Amino acid sequence: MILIHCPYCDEDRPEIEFAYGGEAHIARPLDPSAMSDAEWERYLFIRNNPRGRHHERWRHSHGCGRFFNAVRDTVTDKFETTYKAGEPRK
Amino acid sequence: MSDVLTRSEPLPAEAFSGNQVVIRAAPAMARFSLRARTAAEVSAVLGFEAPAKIGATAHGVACLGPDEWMYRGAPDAPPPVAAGQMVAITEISHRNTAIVVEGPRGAEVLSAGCPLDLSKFDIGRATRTVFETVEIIVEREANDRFHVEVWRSFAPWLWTAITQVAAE
Amino acid sequence: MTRFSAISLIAKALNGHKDWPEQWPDAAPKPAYDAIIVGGGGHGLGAAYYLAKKYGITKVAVLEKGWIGGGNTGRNTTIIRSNYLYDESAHLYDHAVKLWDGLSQELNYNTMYSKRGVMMLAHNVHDIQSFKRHIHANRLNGVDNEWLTPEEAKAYCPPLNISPDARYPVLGAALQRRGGTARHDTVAWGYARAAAALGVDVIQNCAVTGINRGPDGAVTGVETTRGSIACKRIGVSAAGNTSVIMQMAGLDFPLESYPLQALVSEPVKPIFPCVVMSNTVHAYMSQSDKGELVIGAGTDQYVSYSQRGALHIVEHTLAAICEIFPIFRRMRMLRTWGGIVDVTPDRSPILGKTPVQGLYVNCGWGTGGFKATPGAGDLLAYTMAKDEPHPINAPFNLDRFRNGRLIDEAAAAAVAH
Amino acid sequence: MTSYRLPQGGRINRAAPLTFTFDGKSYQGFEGDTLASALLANGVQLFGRSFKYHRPRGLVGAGSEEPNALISVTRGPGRFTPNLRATSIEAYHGLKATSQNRWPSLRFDFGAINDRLGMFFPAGFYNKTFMWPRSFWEKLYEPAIRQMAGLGNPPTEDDPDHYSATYAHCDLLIIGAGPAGIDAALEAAGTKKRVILIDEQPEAGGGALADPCLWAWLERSLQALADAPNVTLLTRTTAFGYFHDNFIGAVERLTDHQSEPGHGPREKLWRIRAGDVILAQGAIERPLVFDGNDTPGVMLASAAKTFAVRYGVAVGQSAAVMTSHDSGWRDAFLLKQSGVGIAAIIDVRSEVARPLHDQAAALGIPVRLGQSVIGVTGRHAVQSIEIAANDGTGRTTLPCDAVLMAGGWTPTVHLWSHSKGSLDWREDIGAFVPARPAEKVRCVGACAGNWDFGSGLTIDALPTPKDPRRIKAFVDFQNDVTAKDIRLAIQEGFRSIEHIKRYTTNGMATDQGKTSNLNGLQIASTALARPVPEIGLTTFRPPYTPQSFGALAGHAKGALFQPTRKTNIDSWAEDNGAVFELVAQWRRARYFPQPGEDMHAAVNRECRAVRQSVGIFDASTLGKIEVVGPDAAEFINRMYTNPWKSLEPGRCRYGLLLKEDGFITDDGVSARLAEDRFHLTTTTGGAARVLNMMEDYLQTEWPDLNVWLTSTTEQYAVIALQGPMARKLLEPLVERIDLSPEAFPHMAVREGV
Repeated sequence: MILIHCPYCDEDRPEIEFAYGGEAHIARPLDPSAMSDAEWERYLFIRNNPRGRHHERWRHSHGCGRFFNAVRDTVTDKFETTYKAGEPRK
Repeated sequence: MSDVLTRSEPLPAEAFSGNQVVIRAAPAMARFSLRARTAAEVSAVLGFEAPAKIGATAHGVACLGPDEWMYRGAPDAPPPVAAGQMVAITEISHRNTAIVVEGPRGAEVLSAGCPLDLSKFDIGRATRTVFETVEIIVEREANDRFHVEVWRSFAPWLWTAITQVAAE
Repeated sequence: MTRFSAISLIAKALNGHKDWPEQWPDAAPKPAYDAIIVGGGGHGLGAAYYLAKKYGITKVAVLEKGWIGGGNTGRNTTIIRSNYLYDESAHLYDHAVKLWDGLSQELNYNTMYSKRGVMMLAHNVHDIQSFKRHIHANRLNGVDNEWLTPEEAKAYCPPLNISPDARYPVLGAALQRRGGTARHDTVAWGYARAAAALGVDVIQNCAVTGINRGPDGAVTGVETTRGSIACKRIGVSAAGNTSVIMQMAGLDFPLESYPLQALVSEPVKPIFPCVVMSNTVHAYMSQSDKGELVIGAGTDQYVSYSQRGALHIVEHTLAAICEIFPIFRRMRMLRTWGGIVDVTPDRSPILGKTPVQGLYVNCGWGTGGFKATPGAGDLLAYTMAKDEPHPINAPFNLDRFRNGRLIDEAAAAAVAH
Repeated sequence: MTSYRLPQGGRINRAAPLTFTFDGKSYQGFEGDTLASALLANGVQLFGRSFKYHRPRGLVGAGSEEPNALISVTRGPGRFTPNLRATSIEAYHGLKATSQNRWPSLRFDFGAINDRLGMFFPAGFYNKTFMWPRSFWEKLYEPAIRQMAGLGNPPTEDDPDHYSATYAHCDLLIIGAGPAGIDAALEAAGTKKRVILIDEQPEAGGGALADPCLWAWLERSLQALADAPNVTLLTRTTAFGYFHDNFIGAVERLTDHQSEPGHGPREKLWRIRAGDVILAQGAIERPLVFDGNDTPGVMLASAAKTFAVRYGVAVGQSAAVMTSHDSGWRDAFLLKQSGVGIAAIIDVRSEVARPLHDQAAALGIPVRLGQSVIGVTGRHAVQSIEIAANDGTGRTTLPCDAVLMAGGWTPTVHLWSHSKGSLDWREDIGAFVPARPAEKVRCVGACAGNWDFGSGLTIDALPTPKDPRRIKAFVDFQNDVTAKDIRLAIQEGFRSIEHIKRYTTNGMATDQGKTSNLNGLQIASTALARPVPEIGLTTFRPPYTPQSFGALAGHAKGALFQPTRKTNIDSWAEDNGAVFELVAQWRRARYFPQPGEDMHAAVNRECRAVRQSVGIFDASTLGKIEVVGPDAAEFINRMYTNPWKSLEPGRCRYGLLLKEDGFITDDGVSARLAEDRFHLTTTTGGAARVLNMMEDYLQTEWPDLNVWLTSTTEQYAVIALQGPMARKLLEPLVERIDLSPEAFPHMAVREGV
């Protein structure tokens, strides 16, 4: 059970309080109907899935309830940092 | 009509007592969820200083998240009125019920299913967390007294779990 | 290739087992091949075998970064079944089940495919309705599947707790009798040996580090930790590492890799005759020939390549197993391990061509790739040989995420109102 | 039967005798004995049968590394446990133990035919056979293999015991309470650190328990730790797995050592989050590989020492010590001083340090250097051994009734490996030792490769003049893997250590290779003529020793397995004969059959009632979300497929919720209670999912919207009242609501009491 630093609570909290939210910084298109099928596919389905540094979303669902972003190494599962939603990509 | 109805309670009226711990249902109370962008707006609604730090409590109000406060009052307490403030007020008096765990083994009993380090959980702190798979809000009211809020349909399970641990 | 049989075993035994040859040569990379398979799991080795056997392409290399069968092939719970809801899925998985039958004889390697029956438990009204729908759909596709009452389910699997007072009572079960298990390692080794006998090079400890492409964009070969290799056809069958390989060709893929845990108990004498799955409770189990209870646990929630899972996943899995089979509470967990499963948005595999000429892919099998091993190998080989998909795998193309023709087996099992 | 109990010594309580049975026969032991030590004291050497060849087997070790002596324990209905190690079963009065994997009896086992035919069952034989005729696999071969395989019998009854679990937190977790672990704990005693020290044995002390010179120190140290309020000592507790971020799983055994199981939990799962971890798990002695090394009576020298010193039991009257390491000599000396006869010390090395010679001479122990055991006579017990010089000359026979192996030491790095720490090969000790940590952890003492056992030679197999293809020199005792199996695997092209492991099953038994991995690796290294580090090490997986499903499930049994959510109306429904259905975690009244009615009859009657008059439905399980704020309408308008902004307060609308890929994810009727307040409903199973999805959009896509979401699913009980008589039924029950169709039209909402 990994420990996750919630940037809102400013505490390390156990994984079972959190819900994983998939890859981070995928900008939602402002006008989906104007997009090509390829662009829409990329938005909906294409994921980075790297071996190594991964930007991802978490929600402290059984805590403060907030979504936030994290950088984690997918080979070691170690977090590099976590930061609040809306902050620029780290 | 309503005066002939009785409310069914999910928790037993009788306390569990033994092994240096007493577990009982908290008395009925009014509960409101207050949501706002700042503690100042919540304070303006309540008429007293609402805690601004997540996890802090004051005057029956707990700050559970950056935009979330839970206010608990007497059973007949009227709902707070937004009065022009940008505060969303929702009554949750009956969504939650609560179990009070008290005694020298209180922290140990809760630690059976709660993954937080309760020895570092100061008096007056409150937070949402879990007991095994069930969401709870735990508040340390005194060194050996914890107030545990839980949604009512999970309350019987939580009661059974906590009392079983206490009996061990 | 020395033919394996009781007779050859006895003959070799009397000679002190002195002259058993290598089951497959430990090949070194040659400068060029007609086709390269990236990934030496059962799927990749199977593809190489069928390329050589059925489609006449024998200048084939299988490149494995570690040791063959060391990925999900050697880390799964070996369940074989084809009782999927949608026509496309039923055709795909049943193609594999048909190939499983007789595979030991074809490869001359005992893969221990055992049609012990796969029973899926229904715990609520929604499960009953859903499973009956599956059964009817399966029968229309010629896939065997039948409904069992709780009593019939218990007769088929005596350790089952069918008490109506259980937290998740057993209200019935769907049974596919042709479903069962096989021995995972032997599938990889059997394909490797049979493929090598047909001229395929099985190259271990050879990681692909780049995919080379010509001016027209078509593939021209691969870069590896053991040098460059030229070829015009590359089939990628790298499970959880597919995203990483595809990035080398500049392709972003609709895949995410999650940790999946499994565990076995200490071995005991036969007690558990079939495979039982409970999607509602998240537990599935069988007993291996060795006597171990083989149990599939859940995936962890985050993407990871660590092959390491969390304790609470195992706790929940074993709690569920003990509720359905209370006699096993005193059994002991011997070993847990983790795999990396590559999951697509619609939970169905991707098997076909890619936008890069000469680059083919077989991935996205999620938690259920083992059962498809011979079928996936055969269809990848077909697609590579003909440069077009077989009708069975045509629906499982990459384009479906663009044109919306998803095959959503996850949605097929959705929760009721 | 001769008693092998030494007249004095040991940590057993000779004032507390106890009686137990093994295979139905009654024996005496003492409090403090294990089943193994008590049986040994009674002259029992045959403990079990091996997995594949059903060879008779005795003890190899004295602790949890034991590969052979697997035992079933029965203690009343539902309390049957197979595959326990005799060396880890604490003896208690009334213990009922039975041997396994034999029929009809331990001494006479039909399965032993496999051993006679063993030449036809080399590694991987089942890959090559049983394919013809095809139909025989499922009908004949596989059932026969299954019947022969397996170890103990499975439990067949529900387990009456319950299990406990807890989280725990500490600043320092020390795993292993041997001298190194105790020293580490003493160092932290009296500091502000919260320290947990855990050990798998019933008594803390580890290796010190088998060294009388350390007993005074041990007593003092344990007293100091008991006096230190910041230190918690957990014995009978096995740390079985090392998970992310210093999260360690351990199981404490609470009742299995008691005569009566009592009413408390049988075992307790400890989920420990530690600031720092110190691993002090010690090292396990390595067996030597030679023909007949699995004969009952051939065991580790350290185990024989433990039996003598800790339990006061002689493993034989005349034991031969076969060693490649100084520690074998030291153990021989201690055994001799404890009253165990030593027939000879045989060392494969040609030279050893002078003081060893001197002490052997002083104790009158014959010494043979540069020689090895090349064979063992005796099937159920050692009768004699054959010895030869390393060049094969000078074959002689030596009568003895035990052979003690001292093949060097293997640091116990299992948990270190779970934590993903790297390992370095140390040629001088022939073992992998911890190198770079991946967590906040360090190893101390023997598990770090630091010990004062002296030096030695690690050797893949003892030299023998016999044909190595014709002898049975075991590497993995439990799985019956021999040196020639490993060589055959390599001959057949299995070169990676993982392939060798899987092809031969070396290290895959219930001891997870604690005594076999390194010997297997050395043999592979020699056969491949490549250094060990190039061949690699198989990965250790949790658990360190097998742990019960029950303990891992913890409290989650019966009523505590998973919550059953009930509505406020549930008890009324139950009183009125409802048949319930499970939806998500809820149970919900499905229909109310009257006597003699089946489901269809009841449902038809209920439908008719709704069509013709009125019916009620408990809809409390439907999810409810209160959406509050000036932008509430804007938010809902963006979430659902249909327009919401124009909905007037007091009116309802049906909403359809799609995922971004266009698939329907949920639906429900929602009401606008006020300009800035909506009451949404969701499906029962979708409640949490929908709230999460809405929070996601609100927090991450539209943080500018002034609106907040609160689950009110459980704030309200809900009765759906349906049918032409609905208004009439409701009318006398409510106040402050005008129920007339004009005042309360279709899709309207009104509040009252």
